[in-house]
Amino acid sequence: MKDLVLTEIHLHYGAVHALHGISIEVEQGAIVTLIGANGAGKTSTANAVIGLRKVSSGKIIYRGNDITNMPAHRVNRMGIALVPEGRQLFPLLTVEENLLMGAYSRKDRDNVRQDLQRMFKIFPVLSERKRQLAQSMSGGEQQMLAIARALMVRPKFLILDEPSLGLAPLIVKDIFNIIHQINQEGTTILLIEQNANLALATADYAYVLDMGSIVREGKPAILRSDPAIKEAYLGT
Amino acid sequence: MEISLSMFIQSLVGGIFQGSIYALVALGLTIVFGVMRVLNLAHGTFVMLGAYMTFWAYTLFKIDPLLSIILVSMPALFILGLAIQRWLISRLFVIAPEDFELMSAIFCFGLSSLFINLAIYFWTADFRSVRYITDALTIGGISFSKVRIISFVVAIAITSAVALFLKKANLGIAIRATSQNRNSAEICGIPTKRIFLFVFGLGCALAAAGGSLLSIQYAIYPQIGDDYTTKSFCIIILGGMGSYLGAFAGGLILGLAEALSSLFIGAKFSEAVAFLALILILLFKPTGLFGKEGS
Amino acid sequence: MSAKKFFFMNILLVLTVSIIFLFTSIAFAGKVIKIGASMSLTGKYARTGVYTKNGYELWAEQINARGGLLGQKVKFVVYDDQSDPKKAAKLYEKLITSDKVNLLMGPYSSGVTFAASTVTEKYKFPMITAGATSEEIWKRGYKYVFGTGPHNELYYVGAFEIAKKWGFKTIGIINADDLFPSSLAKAVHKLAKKSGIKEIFSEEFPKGAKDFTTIITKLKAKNPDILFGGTYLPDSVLIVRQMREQKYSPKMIILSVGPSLPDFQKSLGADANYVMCESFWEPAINTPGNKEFTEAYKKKFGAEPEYHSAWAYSGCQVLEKAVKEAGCLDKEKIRKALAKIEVTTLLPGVYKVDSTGMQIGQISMVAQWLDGKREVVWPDKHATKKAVLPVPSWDKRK
Amino acid sequence: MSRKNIVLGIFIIIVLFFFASFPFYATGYGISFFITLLMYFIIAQSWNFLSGYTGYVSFGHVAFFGAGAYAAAIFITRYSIHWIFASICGGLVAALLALLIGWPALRLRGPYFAIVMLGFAGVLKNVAVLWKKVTFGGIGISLPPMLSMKPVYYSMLIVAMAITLLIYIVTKTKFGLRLISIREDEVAATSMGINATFYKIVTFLISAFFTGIAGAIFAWYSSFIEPVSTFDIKISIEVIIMSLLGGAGTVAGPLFGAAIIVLGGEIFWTKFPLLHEAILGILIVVVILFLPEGIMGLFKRDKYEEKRNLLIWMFKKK
Amino acid sequence: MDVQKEVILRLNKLTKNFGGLTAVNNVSLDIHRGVIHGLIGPNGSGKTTLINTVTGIYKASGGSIIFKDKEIKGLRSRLISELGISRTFQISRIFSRMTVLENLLVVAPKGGIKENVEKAMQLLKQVGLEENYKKIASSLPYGQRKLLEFARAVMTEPELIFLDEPTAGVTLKLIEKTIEFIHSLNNNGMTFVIVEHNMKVIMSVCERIFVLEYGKKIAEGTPKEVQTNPEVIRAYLGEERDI
Repeated sequence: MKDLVLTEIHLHYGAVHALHGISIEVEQGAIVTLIGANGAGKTSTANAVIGLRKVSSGKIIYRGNDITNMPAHRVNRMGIALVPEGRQLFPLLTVEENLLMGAYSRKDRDNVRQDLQRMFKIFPVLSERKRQLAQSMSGGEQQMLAIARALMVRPKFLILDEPSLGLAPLIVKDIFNIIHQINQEGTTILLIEQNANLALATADYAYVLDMGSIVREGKPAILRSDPAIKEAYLGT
Repeated sequence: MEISLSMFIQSLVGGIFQGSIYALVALGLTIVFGVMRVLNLAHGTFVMLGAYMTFWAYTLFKIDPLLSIILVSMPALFILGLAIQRWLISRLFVIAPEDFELMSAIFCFGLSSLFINLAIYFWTADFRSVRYITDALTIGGISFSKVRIISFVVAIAITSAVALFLKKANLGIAIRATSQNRNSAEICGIPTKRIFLFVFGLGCALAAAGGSLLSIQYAIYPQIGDDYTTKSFCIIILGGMGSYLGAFAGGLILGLAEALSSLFIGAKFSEAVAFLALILILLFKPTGLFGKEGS
Repeated sequence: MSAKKFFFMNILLVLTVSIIFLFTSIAFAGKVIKIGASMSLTGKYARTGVYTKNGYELWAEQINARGGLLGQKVKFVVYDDQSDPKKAAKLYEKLITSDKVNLLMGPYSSGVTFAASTVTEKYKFPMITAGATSEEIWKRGYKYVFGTGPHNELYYVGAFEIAKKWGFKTIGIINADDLFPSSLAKAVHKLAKKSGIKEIFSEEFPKGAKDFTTIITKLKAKNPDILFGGTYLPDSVLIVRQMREQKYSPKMIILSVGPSLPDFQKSLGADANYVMCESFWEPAINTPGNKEFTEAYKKKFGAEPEYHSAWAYSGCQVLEKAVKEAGCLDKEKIRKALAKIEVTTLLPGVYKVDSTGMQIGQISMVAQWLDGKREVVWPDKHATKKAVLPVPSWDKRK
Repeated sequence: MSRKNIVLGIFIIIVLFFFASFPFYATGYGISFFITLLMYFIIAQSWNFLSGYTGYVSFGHVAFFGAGAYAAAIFITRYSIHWIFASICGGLVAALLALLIGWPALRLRGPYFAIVMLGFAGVLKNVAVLWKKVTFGGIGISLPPMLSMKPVYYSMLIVAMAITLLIYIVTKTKFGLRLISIREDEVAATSMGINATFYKIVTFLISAFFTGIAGAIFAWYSSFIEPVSTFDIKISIEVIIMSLLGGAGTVAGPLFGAAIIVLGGEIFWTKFPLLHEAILGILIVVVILFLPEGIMGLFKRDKYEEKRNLLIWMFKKK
Repeated sequence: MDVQKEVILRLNKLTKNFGGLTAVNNVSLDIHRGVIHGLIGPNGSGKTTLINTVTGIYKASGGSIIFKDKEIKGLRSRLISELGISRTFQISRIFSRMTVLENLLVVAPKGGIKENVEKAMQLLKQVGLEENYKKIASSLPYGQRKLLEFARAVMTEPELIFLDEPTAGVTLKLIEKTIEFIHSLNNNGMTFVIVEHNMKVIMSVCERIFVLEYGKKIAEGTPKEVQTNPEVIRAYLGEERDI
């Protein structure tokens, strides 16, 4: 069953045509990755799905519901969470408050408390710092917090935008382990990455984005040996 | 002139009492600016409207002024704030962000001009006042006006309640979250448009509470809020624009500065002190005494 | 034509048409005498401005009922000057040259009158002010402004007479820092010097100040016998409240403007008692036509008249007399009449001006709040009660 | 020369002729109305020169108006200087004050600059109140009566023409382009070697100078000044509204804006003496909602989103 | 590479901190006159910060910046521009409410109007915008705005130009135009430092490439050397690992 289906998405920033008709399908329970160089349109795609950017044409269907151009807070309520590029935490809120905000739309306050404890278990480093301001934490910790915040809504569908950006390799490894774990627990994942090898190693299916269009798609094993990817990245 | 210790303490007390109301009013202004980036030049006008609400509640229905803060003036101005935000200010968000703050300021000035003159038209420019408790307590040669003690307690109570609300309540945290990063708030499922509505309503309600307290101490008239607009701006700049702690501390500081400057150098300088503080802070520490550097 | 251009053309059209209307409209002639005035209907003097206007209107109504002035009906042309001297000057310019009014009455407040009188002087148009008392207005050698109220230096003559009688020795002066209170303070300063009363404290405060704790603390430390406050209503109320809070009571308290309004007592209740103020007029005084005026005012406006209205009415009485004396609407003749006639009005004295046009015949009474009523305590001729002095301390009041 | 330019030229000549000949057939009220109008032309245009072109929005331009008025009044009454020279001195004093506040304040952007100017006007008002020896405090300064309005009218006219011409010339030169580049993107402008500080300060001085002159002539014209109405913050806001209404950052915009507001005010306050200020409030609200770039903005096509359109706004489905 | 060429800009242990974050960490490199240099690295590796620090928008925290034997560290961006360094911005910062022509005229350092207009029109022709000279800059499509910004940088008569992602979001046709323009200026002796993510462009245009990661320089050399450098591959594609 398809969780998310994007059909022919076009997106403009003023005069800039950022996405040229993108179509993506994400199978329920899968990890699908969207890779591509900087400026290829990966973040625009994520923002279009979550509702931060209005698409000019095309359709976004989530589990049979049309969520095209739905405001972000309502998309969130449908069970889609985003870990945005560059974390986008609330810098002057504490770790705990950031997490609580992740669960803002939930009505079951008791379970929120439980989930908070669960997050502290998954990310012990957050537990130690729960009273600290988000801005005082290191990049890796912030990334963990961003992921934990997204998980607080108990998403059925999680979009991660460049979770490895600017992080040391060891931490990246940790984070990808967690992504796997989340997926194991039944959450569908759309992973947006610049780090192609890493993404391909993690995903079940991959799309390669270049200049706002999908240029390749397929199983990671096949794509990994595809010269098109190396070309997109290093221009060889 | 010789200044005795008791005179000093008396001025100090007066300054703190006055400062608590400044803090209450400025808190509303700073929340609105912090979350929405609206420079609300009509803030003092809402103070005036709040004062009149209390006055009318007292005159027409004999509602106790303190009670009417909770029952009449704050709810009424909260609803007015919602309406203004919903129908007018929300329309301004299509303005480019770099122009937004100034355009919003002028816009609010227009609103203020409208409301003040409607107030003159319908309620006349007569001075009105609510006769309330007028005694004072005297402790060790220092007198504490009862009505000002009450105002102080109410102002501090409301300010603390709002501070606690912003600190602890889920909605309060969401308000702070929205002020720090609107997009992130949206993706967390926070309906930021509704938060804006609430915040503007809250800002107006706080101004109204200040106005109600003013009405039991002072004769009120339609232009009474103008001073509060400028002073609130001085305060939030003193404390750092958008900083809640700053508004509170700034209010008390301004109250004290006015009282002490009139004690030491003369009352006529007390207004100049506020403006001078404003300029000096902006020139040397634009982020204010308690403001945090933007990230 | 695009919609935008169309819109713009519309604006241009409106602009042109309105310019034409503004400057070519010929004052429509008729058998009516037009009396012009600008008045503070909005802005900081909005309140008193309206009362003054009421006085003008009441007079106009009555004289029309009596058959008019020189056999013609009169009609007031009143504009709002927003309490702004700049606007007032322009409005008098408009009244004289564009509306071509026949007679002029003054605006409210000394500041506005200052600006307005420069215009009337230029056109050699006599103007009777019934809302300005600052003697600075008449120190400029102008010939066409006539005062009807006792000028600033006469305000407290009676008060100082009383003070001397009681043997008070020292005075503290506080005042708001704008035009009218400042000039009152200056006049009081002079009077004190003349009466041999020592000024031991003086301080200004910003207009609209919301806390007098510190000033009162200082006053208390100096403890002068007399406190004079150049105030408006809100500050006068707050000063009395805070005096009570700090249990400060000088032997004599005089505050300007505030205590002469009923709101003063409404706001303060019994605390208003013993406070003194100047009074140009009281409903109870025995001047010709006073009772009728008070009745008529109540009937027309549904409220007790305040002295501003009576004063304005008196100004019109002076105008009426002067026009009758001149027998025509010639400005020079009216000016000459105004300079020499003496008129009994609603006000307690007699209208009489010196060579500069400054009022010297009117007196300012002294009133004191006693048992919730404003009583005239000076001069004896109009007194309703005797002054109660020294003011009892707060503990000893009921 | 294109046809458009010829039409424009003829239009300007007609307008100038109208202004130059006006006092010969107008009533005194007409002249005094036009003196006010010209005064607002000058202040709005000066404000426009600074804020419309460099993007530094001043909420306290009345500071220079008041400073010029007071300086001139003091020069005239104390030193019996002819009012025309005193007016120039008034302008210079305003410029000097601008230098004093501008040097540090022009480092601030956006609302901070706007509010510091607001505070500066407040400080100057307090100076006028407190420095009694020179300004006579709240009592104000009374000047010798002004007996003929024509010289005042023509001097206002000349100053208004001067500032308009100056702005026109400046917009045609590199100086003007550089001011606009500061408004558009100050960081980029300085990175391209434009000395933003210099341009900002010079503009600020010129703007203050002309505003000061307007204040000075006004002081002479009104023969009486006092702190509250001379440093009235409403003047600051009014000139901003005028410029916004007409279109800030254009030569003709502030003139149109001032004409509409002053004329509208004149009509409204005779017709609705009690509500005209409320009407001004509504006007401000409407201008910002529907015409954020002013009337001149209507001429620029393809620039405005449709949601700006009045009709669409009113009938838009929610 | 040709070592004969004079060093025009030398960064010596340049460091830039933001609070606790070191965005540029001890970077030393030489820019040679007349050479087109590339500056690459993954997102967030400090490339733009480096440009901003050199051009005086940020204050350097340590190290030195020598331009033509003169220390320019700490100078204001205006003075640095006057000395002959110009730049473009990652997200183009043209003067959007000015016309295309005005965008160039405004930065002309000297000369009369006529002469500057001629020069500006010449430049506009080179970037293919000569027909649009009357248009308001913000009405241009994104790619043309980037070209306009490039032309503006040239208008200041620099000796060294930093281009920050000149081809990001630009159509293929305009990328060709950009490359053509770079080459023609380079033929007249102009020095370039280009930050770019489009590797095709970088590899084909640049003679010498520096690679940054986490604010540090991890490699430098010719395009061939860089492309085969294992460090660089790791930095870009991530570590190879087993599934």
